[in-house]
Amino acid sequence: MNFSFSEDQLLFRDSVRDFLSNEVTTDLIRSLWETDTGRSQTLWSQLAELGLTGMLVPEEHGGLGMNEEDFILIAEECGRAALPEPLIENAMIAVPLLQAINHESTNPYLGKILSGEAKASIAHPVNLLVSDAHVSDLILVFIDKEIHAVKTADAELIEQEGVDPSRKIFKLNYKAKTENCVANGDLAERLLQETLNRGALAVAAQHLGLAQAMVGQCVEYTSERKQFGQAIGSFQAVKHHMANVAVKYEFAKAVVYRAANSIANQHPDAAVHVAHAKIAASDAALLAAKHGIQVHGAMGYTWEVNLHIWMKRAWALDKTWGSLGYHKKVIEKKVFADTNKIGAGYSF
Amino acid sequence: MNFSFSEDQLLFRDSVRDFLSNEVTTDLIRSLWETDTGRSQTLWSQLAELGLTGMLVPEEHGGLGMNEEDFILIAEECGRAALPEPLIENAMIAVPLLQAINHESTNPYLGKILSGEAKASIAHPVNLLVSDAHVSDLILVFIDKEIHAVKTADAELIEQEGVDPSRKIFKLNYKAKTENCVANGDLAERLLQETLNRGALAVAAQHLGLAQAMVGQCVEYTSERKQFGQAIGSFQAVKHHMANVAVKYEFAKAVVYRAANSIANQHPDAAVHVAHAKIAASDAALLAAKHGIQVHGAMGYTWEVNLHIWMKRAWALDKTWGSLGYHKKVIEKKVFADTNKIGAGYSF
Amino acid sequence: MDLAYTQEHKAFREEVRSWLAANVPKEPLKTFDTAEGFQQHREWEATMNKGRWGMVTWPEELGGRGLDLIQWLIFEEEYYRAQAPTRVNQNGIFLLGPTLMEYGTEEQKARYLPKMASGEEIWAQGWSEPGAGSDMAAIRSKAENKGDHYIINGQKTWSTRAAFADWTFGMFRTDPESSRHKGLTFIFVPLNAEGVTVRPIPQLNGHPGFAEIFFDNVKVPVENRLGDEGAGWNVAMSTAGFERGLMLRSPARFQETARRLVKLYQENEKEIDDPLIKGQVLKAYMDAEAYTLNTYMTASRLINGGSIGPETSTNKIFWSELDQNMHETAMSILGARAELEPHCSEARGVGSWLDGFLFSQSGLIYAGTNEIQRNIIAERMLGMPRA
Amino acid sequence: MDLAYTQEHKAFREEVRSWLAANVPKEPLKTFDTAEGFQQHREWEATMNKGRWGMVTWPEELGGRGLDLIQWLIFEEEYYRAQAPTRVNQNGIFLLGPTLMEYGTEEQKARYLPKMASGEEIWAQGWSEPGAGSDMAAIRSKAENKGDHYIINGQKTWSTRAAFADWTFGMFRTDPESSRHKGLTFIFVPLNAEGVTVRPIPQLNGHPGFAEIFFDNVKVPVENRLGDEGAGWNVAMSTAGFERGLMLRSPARFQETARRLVKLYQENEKEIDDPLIKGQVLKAYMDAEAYTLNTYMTASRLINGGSIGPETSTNKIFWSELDQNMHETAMSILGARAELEPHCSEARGVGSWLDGFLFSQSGLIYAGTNEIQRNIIAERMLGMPRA
Repeated sequence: MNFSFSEDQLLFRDSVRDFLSNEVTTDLIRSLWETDTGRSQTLWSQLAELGLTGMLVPEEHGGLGMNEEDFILIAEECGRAALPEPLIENAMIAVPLLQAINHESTNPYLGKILSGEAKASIAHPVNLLVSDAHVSDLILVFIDKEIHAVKTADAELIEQEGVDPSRKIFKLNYKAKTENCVANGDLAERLLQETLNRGALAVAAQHLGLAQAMVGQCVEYTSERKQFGQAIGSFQAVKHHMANVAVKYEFAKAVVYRAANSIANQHPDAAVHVAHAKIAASDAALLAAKHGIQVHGAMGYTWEVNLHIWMKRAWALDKTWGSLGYHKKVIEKKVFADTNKIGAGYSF
Repeated sequence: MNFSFSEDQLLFRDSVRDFLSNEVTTDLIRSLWETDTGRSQTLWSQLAELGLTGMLVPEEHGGLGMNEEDFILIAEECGRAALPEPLIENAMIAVPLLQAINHESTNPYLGKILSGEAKASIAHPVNLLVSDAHVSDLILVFIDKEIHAVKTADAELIEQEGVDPSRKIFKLNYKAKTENCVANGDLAERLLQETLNRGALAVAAQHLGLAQAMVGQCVEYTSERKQFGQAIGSFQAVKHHMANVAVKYEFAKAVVYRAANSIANQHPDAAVHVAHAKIAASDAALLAAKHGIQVHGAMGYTWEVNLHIWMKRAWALDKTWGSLGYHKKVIEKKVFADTNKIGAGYSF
Repeated sequence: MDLAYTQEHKAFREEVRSWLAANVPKEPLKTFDTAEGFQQHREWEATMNKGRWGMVTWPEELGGRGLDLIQWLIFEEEYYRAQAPTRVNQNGIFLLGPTLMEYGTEEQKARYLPKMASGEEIWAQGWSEPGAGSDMAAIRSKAENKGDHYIINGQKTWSTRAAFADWTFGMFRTDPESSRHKGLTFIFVPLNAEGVTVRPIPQLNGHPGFAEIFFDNVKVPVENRLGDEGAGWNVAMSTAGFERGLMLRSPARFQETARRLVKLYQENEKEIDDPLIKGQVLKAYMDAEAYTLNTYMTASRLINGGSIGPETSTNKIFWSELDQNMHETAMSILGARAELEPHCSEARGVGSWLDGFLFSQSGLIYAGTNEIQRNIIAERMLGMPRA
Repeated sequence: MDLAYTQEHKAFREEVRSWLAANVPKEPLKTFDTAEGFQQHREWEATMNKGRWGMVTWPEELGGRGLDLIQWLIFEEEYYRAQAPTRVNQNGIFLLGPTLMEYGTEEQKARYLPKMASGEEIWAQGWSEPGAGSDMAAIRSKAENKGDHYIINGQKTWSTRAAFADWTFGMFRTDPESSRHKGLTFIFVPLNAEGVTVRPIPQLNGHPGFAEIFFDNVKVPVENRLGDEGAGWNVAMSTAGFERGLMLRSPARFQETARRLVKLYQENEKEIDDPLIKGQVLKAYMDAEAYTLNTYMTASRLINGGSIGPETSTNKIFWSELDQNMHETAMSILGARAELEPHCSEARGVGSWLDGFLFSQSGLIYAGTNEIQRNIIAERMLGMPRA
């Protein structure tokens, strides 16, 4: 029993944090809003070079041979940086899915994702839309208890416009074609749940990072902005708004990290742990957005101030990979199943 | 359309407020805790002399000839004063019930309640217990779609001990006896609902008064108590706790007063208006208790400081005359019945 | 207490309802945060004025109908019920108008109010400055009295509607030696005056709902002053009270949002998987009703000769949180569709909830942040000690 | 990261569980806020000590077992699961104990810790004074250094357990010229010393859970000083950190409350008419789990050589609000029975929820109000500017 990350894990996280804070500036994010794809192939290549797309691929296959526990810290950083690139969708969701599918038609994509030459998107029934399909080569579609691999070039996609200018989302119109089926039966059923777990946990980790980034921006702003002759951050009402957010994200951290460990170790209650993580981190991020705009005053309501980049990401991600109601039902099932199997001594 | 109390109504309210604040001191309340009945016949006689027990009795029958709209302000004052006597139960609930029943066996009690010589208690199925049965002469029991009048002397009562030392509550064990039936059929059915409306609204009005009284005590305490060299009431966190309670009770007031008007005018939606009043005023009173103890610090957790008299009344009353869930269902039925009959223009 | 409408009220409601039914544009107007939409809204105000509906509570000679506040509430109820356009001139008719009635000379009233009621002149508020937001007394923009005119220099910001409006009003420091609440004067400035530059500020939704206004030696006649020189703070406080309080935030607006929320819930009931949401919908209904009842009570008090006090602050907190809660609930109901702009192929039934959600975020901030309002409640309503 | 218990952990859990099964009193003890209950709890501590369970993390020579924090968490889990008596000496073992380990001389450790672990000597904290609550630095009680002893005069209040305890600890002003955090010294005072008067203060439930302590020329040897003279503030801050933080608020306590709440919900499910309540029950479960996971993470960090920081303040807020929320939910579930004392005829299944509800109100106040904790988080964890 040792609930802590290793020095190596933390050092790797720090290096990624440094990279993202240097490269993914708000200037870059804003300039990408003006481009057709909203994505930067340069940045994507850099991420691949760092090995991030292949974090969950064994070293013998050219990856970093890490697991979900390592990746969760990176996913949190993606949230903190409000990274627009689909790193998480590829490295944490698509790659393990492709590995598990292990189908001759899809295996070639693994290496290409590793090298940054290709991307995959996921169409999961819990989601209405597919994100980043416009820059992906392959869409993995869960349909009729099967998994189909659809070349993006062949897919009918309708672009949608959402609140977050960095998010690129599409409606996929796809009728099952037998030749696209790459998994079915028990495997497909298992992967349906596993993919949902990964997707929901990725949202949780991003929410965690987004919440902390927003508080950081608020602390900076309110330390400088003066009213009534003093920094507004010295007013108790402002402080307490921020402290309340900090309590939320501090107590979401262990829940999120634990869910990552459960996925890495195929814990039988992984879905429960993920559901809890998604609920807790969402709570923190939405409160960070609400109090964040409040302590920024009218500034927070402008397009010019960067806060909205994070707020909108938090709002948009919140409704993906299962609603709060969906995840609460997962918790409910666990809690009411057997009250002798919950409580003190039954957390691990 | 004139949503305001008359000068006369407000003057009468003020005179009752003065009377209660002079007579129902916390010393009196505490000394009554040490007595067998917890009630003061002297105080009761004074309340009767002021005409309060007969407020809803027509002048030609010796009452003040007022209605529920007048009484609601008095009920609010009963809450503000944390009055232990069963004034509301008699004047606002039992008296109109006896008038409606209009039965030869119960009519004599009306005059006695007016004069302060007798009291009645109510056993309504929405409540688990009967309050003040130990000092009442008659219990009006709703049972099997009938109303029975049971002489308290003949009733089997088991005393219960609750959190509020001023509250006197009893379990009534009663098997229906035909000779006690004083109302049945449509009349009993209508009175079942009307009595519930009155009971729930009485709780709401008391909650309103309790909430304001608690805030008053908090303002006084925090204006005097100093920490870090200043009155703790000057700290923004303390101020904002109190302001949040004030917002709640300010916006519960019109709802409570309106429900009283609806009962007085037999508005078809009276039960809906009462349900709203109970929910809104409960919200204000429970928040007043929560923040009240908080801004009092350790002082608020003592028996010595008077705050707990009001807190405990608020907690105990909250679960009487229908739970929040019960009343929400009443609102729900109204809201979802026809969305063209709610909203702007449909409040009155 | 009499909570029934009179026959006159009922007849008035019918009159409003039928006029609106005949005149409200069938197609929703474009947002007034665009030049085209602004012009559409200006035209709508002209249409309203033809029917003498611009500001029904104002005296007839100023373009109104001389009606009382209950009738105003009825008008507003029908207006929101009919989904009529948002009033582009609300800074004029709801904020400045009442203040002008109180502090203006007869000449000023005659000059400004009719054109305000008719929408011919649209007003933008000029409250805030870069260094003076919640702390309005920190104003630094100056107006130098040159006898028959002022020379104005400085900057205002967060000026709602200023991108396309005709006039702005605000406080300027006329006594350069003064500080805080003293030495301020309330002045009207035409936005087409020489030396005025308006720089629109895009909001969360990308539209320029407010703007910065720069004043560079702008010359305005002394007749543009409202109230006495140096008395600007008192004049402004009465306007700020109106802004926080009764006039601007019609209960009907929140009642209609609540009703639309109930409908949204019903339309999506089968897909809603969290029982919490129904509770939030019921709470929205109740809170909108509570706000309405409270407003009728306040209106009755004002009609009976009472005045408006710190309850403008409880109002501000209540409606802004209600509005935010309702829109959050709508987002929860819409689920995966909540993030979508209404024109998207998958945006079935999203209506304008997303834009409303964004806008609801601002309610807790403008017209004095809710933190400032809580201070006011604690100090002025409850009598708690100042820091 | 390794989230599995070792074989050693599992064996230890079994050992604790079987000892508790054999030894925990079948009948619940009377509350230790009565003389009789206090004595019963003292005897229970003696029983625990016989099994060397008094404080398992302490070194063997001080009455402990030298176990690590994970084992301590396991012990606590079994302890709460077994519904064993609340530790009457928690002010000693959880608060003063760790501080004594850090600042005490070898003689002091040997003198005080074994009797603390054994329950032979029960400690009351003496933090607050009538004028020094949240503002602990406002302490005015004095200790005059007379060479080999101190003469103590003054008053402490809100002293938990003091009604029946043997000792108290707290800060006294040894430098009469000093103010605020300076010139304070941390001193132990036996409550049976001449000149000490204890006046119990009845709490909300009528029981004397805390007391005032008056010191009238009380003489204590200088050996009763912990740390250096004048260094009391630093010594106390480490204790206050323990109070807010990890040691006192065992996650197992909240997990078991949450589990009992789930059972209460199930027992009463048919009568529950508000869907909100189920959501609150689920939230209770999740929050208790979150608190547990967070504590394991903190324990692991401490085992790996880390130290405890301002997260003691986030902990304090989280567990106190969780505890209050859980008890409020229990009150909602119990409905009309919620107000009843457990001995009443109609009090079916109310258990000790009412008393727990009252007690939960104090959690947001003691050990530094949650308002003070929020200041600490904002200033020390987030780096926001001081007022």
